[in-house]
Amino acid sequence: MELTTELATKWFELYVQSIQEHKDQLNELDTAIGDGDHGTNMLRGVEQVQTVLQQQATANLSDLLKQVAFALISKVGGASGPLYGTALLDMSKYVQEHDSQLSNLIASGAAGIKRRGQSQVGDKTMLDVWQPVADDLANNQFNSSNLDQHLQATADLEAKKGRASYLGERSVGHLDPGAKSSELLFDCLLQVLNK
Amino acid sequence: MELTTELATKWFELYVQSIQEHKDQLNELDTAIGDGDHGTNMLRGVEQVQTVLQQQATANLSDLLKQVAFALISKVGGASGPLYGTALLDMSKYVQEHDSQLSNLIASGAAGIKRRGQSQVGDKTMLDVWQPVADDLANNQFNSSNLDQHLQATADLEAKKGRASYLGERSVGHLDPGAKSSELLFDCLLQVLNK
Amino acid sequence: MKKIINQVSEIVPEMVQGIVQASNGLLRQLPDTQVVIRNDEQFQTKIQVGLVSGGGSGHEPLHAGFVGEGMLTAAVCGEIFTSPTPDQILAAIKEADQGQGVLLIVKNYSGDVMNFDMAKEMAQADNIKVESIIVDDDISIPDSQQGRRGVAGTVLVEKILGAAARQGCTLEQLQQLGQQVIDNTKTLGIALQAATVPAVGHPGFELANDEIEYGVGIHNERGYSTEKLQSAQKLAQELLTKILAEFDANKNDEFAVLVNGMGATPLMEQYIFLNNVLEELQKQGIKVTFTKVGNLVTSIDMSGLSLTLVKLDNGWQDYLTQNVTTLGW
Amino acid sequence: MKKIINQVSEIVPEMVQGIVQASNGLLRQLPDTQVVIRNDEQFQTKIQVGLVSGGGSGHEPLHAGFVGEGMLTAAVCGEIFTSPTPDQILAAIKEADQGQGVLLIVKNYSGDVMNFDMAKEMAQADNIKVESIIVDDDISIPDSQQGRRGVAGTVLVEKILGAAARQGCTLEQLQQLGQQVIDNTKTLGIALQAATVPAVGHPGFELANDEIEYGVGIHNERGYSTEKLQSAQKLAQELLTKILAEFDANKNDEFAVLVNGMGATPLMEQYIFLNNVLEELQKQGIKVTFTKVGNLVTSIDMSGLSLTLVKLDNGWQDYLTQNVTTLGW
Ligand SMILES: Nc1ncnc2c1ncn2[C@@H]1O[C@H](COP(=O)(O)OP(=O)(O)O)[C@@H](O)[C@H]1O
Ligand SMILES: Nc1ncnc2c1ncn2[C@@H]1O[C@H](COP(=O)(O)OP(=O)(O)O)[C@@H](O)[C@H]1O
Ligand SMILES: [Mg+2]
Ligand SMILES: [Mg+2]
Ligand SMILES: [Mg+2]
Ligand SMILES: [Mg+2]
Repeated sequence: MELTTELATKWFELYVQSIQEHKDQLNELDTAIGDGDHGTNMLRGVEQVQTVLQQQATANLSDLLKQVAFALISKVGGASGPLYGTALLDMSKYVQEHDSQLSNLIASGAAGIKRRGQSQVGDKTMLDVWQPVADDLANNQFNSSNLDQHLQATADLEAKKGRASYLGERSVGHLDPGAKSSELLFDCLLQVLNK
Repeated sequence: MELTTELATKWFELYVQSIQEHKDQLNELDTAIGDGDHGTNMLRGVEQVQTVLQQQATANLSDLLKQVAFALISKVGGASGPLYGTALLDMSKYVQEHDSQLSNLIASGAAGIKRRGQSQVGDKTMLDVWQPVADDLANNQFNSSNLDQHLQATADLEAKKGRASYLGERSVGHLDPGAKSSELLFDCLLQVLNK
Repeated sequence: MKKIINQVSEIVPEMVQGIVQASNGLLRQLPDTQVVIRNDEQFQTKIQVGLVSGGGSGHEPLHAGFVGEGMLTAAVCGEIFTSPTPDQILAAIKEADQGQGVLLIVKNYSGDVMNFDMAKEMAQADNIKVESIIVDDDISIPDSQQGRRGVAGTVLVEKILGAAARQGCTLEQLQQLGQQVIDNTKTLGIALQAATVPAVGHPGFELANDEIEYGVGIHNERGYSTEKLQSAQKLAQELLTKILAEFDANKNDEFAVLVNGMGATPLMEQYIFLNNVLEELQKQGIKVTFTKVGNLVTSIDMSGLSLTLVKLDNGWQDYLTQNVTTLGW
Repeated sequence: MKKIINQVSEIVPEMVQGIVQASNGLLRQLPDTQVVIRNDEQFQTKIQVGLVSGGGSGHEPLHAGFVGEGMLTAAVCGEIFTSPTPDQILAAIKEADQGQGVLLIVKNYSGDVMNFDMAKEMAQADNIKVESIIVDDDISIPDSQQGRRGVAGTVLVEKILGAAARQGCTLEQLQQLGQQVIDNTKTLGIALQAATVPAVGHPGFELANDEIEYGVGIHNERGYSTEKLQSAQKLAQELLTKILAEFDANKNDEFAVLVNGMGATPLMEQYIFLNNVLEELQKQGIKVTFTKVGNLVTSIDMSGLSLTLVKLDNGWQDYLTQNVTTLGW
């Protein structure tokens, strides 16, 4: 499946709304095992994404991804800003250098998170949604129920990266906030693809 | 009436005891309209006076008064240290230059307080005990009941000097702590004279 | 009471030892006293008028933190909130005197004034030239017989005189300059929470969670009114109005501004407050040529701050700006 | 929550404006950023490697208060307890670069590390020579994948590197020196009361009136245990034992000691604590050649302090002692 500029624009428009709606939930998840600001951080970012989307009507896919990446990088701060930003920046580069196959794109995004965060699958981070989604896409198993399962699976993990890792075992039993905001992202993608 | 070295020694010995016994009461009076340390300050002083008395057995009256003055000056601090110290220092000088008449001595002490504290009778300070006692001595009216009256009279005054003066009218209704410690001093003198 | 201390009675001597050791050899303590004095090389080699200050402890870094090249020669540390005794002050004077005389910088409290006066008389009897000035910058109480209190402005007096003394001013010049600075220095403070004096064990007075106290002193004295907490901007306007009313300033005057933290208020709030103060002064067309922010004259662990304005005369801004080597400036 | 502020969302920009204005022209703010950079004459005339640090706000005077001649070139101020973004860091790097390259001093938190890393990559893409070092001096958590946190020791790293950069060291030399200093810097902190993050409005965790928390971070992270409050002497022994165990020191080693206040703890307590620390070190025959005390790396209005030891190498003591012109050192 190919990602087009049009699809991507709709995808990010939906995501802006979704973060606005879920800001408090993300803050709450982050209060339990972090510092309580993940929703606030992401909201600062998507507000800037909205501005970019309004100005970027004619951009090609690689440029669009880059602009969204820059918006997130320059407004989110904290840990999630550079992670989402790197993921989208790497996707933008991938489009420019290779193709716009969705499964390849998300895989390159996941690789970006891994590289930037020095993290691995199982560390209880957003990567624990990105990587399985990339795999699902490659195997034609990208659907709502699988997506939800990936998110829920983060509850059982002990955090090895990010602020939650200071809690050690006490991080078990909670969803990872970055995994939740990633689940929201891919839920928006599903909605766009299914239209 | 003449003050002798022997009388003075007994007088100050009694005063050391009296301050030890009344320390808490003096602190309480100072808590109401000051900073709550007048008993603690005076105790630091009389402990040093005790040391001086033990070492000064053979001194003449002027020297004895000077040593007691130095003990108070170097240990009390705050406002009361220099005031008691100056009173006794001026008494020591008076003995050296004039005579050892008790009424003259206390009058010179009161004058010293006035000068050091830039205070006047009626300012609600220790001077409101020292000055009337000097007058009583001159008029042969130095007795327990008059002494107590001078102390009690400080309750009605509004403080014009010292920390209590920051309270303005709210200082009325309380005894002045320095007046109380002065009343204790002259009460000891009465005991010594009446033996 | 939650404090990192040992015995209450040992607070001042242990603290003074800490101060001296924190100075990496720039300060030393006079034996058997709580006097802290310069120990830097220049002090041995360059002769000037000595500057001695002191008072009750609990206002750190004042005064010991301002001893050093370009500021004070020595500081006398009394018990907490209690004036030091004349013998200690005299010891400081004697060591500070390099033959050019010594100026005493005294905050206006009866205990301080009297103990420093006695020490001055004792030193004069020893043929040392000693003069004193009395700092009374706090405008929160009406000018009475007792006079106004000496508070945060003291540090600016010490800074200006320190630079002037280093530059070679005589004792008489310094006394005169000091009095001029004092006459042009006005301070007003607020508290969000009272200090806990160690010997007492609880805050000196209680304020509700939304209340502040206007016009506090630096010894837990309550101020002139208790009000609801306002924004930094409103607070700045309120304090400025009261302080500016004390000056008869004209358009060409230049001012120094000091925002002083009381001990437990973070720099974050002090900088925000400064920003509002300068905004307001600019609005009113009042020129500021020197600013300073920090915990300089504290009241143990009081929450709050004070604002000081100095109407500057010729050269004072330069004196304020010059580098010094102290723990606290 | 009782704070002297205006809108919570405006705290950082208003504070940064305050900091710049408090500097009397020694600092300036890069337009449209929360970057504070040197503005003194020497910066224009004397070329050296740039030193850039930054991180979440709430640790004042760190980092902006350490920008100036002899210390940092620029500081990037993030939201409270939130890493700044790469574009702001990049702006700082560009202005700090004088053609000799720029060293980034980063505290070890994933947000800080990643944002500074991205800025580094962006700058390198612009052909600016940039390297970075990660400070991880906090020994309260066992060394994990995530690594240890960067806390108060950061200021000593900045001081040593600042002096070395001024002296003309190259980027590579500074990076190497920085890593050596970090490897020899160990910190442990305690809290008597947690900080109140303005956006949260109440203390981050609760401690009873006789409890302290051992091993806290500088972002209200709880530590490894909650204990009864002890005397300053016992506290000093406890922290020293844990810190000294991290060094394999021998009798000839020399140490620097930093007692750092967390924001609401008065200097009085910090000096008493230093006195106990030095007493204990002397008992153990451990040589101290540099000491520093003060609120340097704070956690908003937390009560508490941290103790840092640096095992000194050749010349470091000199770097620590040299004068600088900053708001906060
Ligand atoms: N090293 C890392 N690798 C991958 N993801 C990480 C890493 N560190 C943190 N995260 C993600 O970032 C999320 C937290 O983001 P956020 O709260 O915005 O930043 P901060 O932790 O700086 O407050 C975590 O829930 C986790 O998913
Ligand atoms: N200017 C003054 N003249 C005369 N007596 C004074 C003056 N100032 C203070 N006092 C006396 O000193 C007493 C307070 O002494 P003390 O509590 O030991 O000192 P401080 O006020 O410094 O704490 C007052 O009760 C008053 O009698
Ligand atoms: Mg977070
Ligand atoms: Mg008193
Ligand atoms: Mg007192
Ligand atoms: Mg955060």
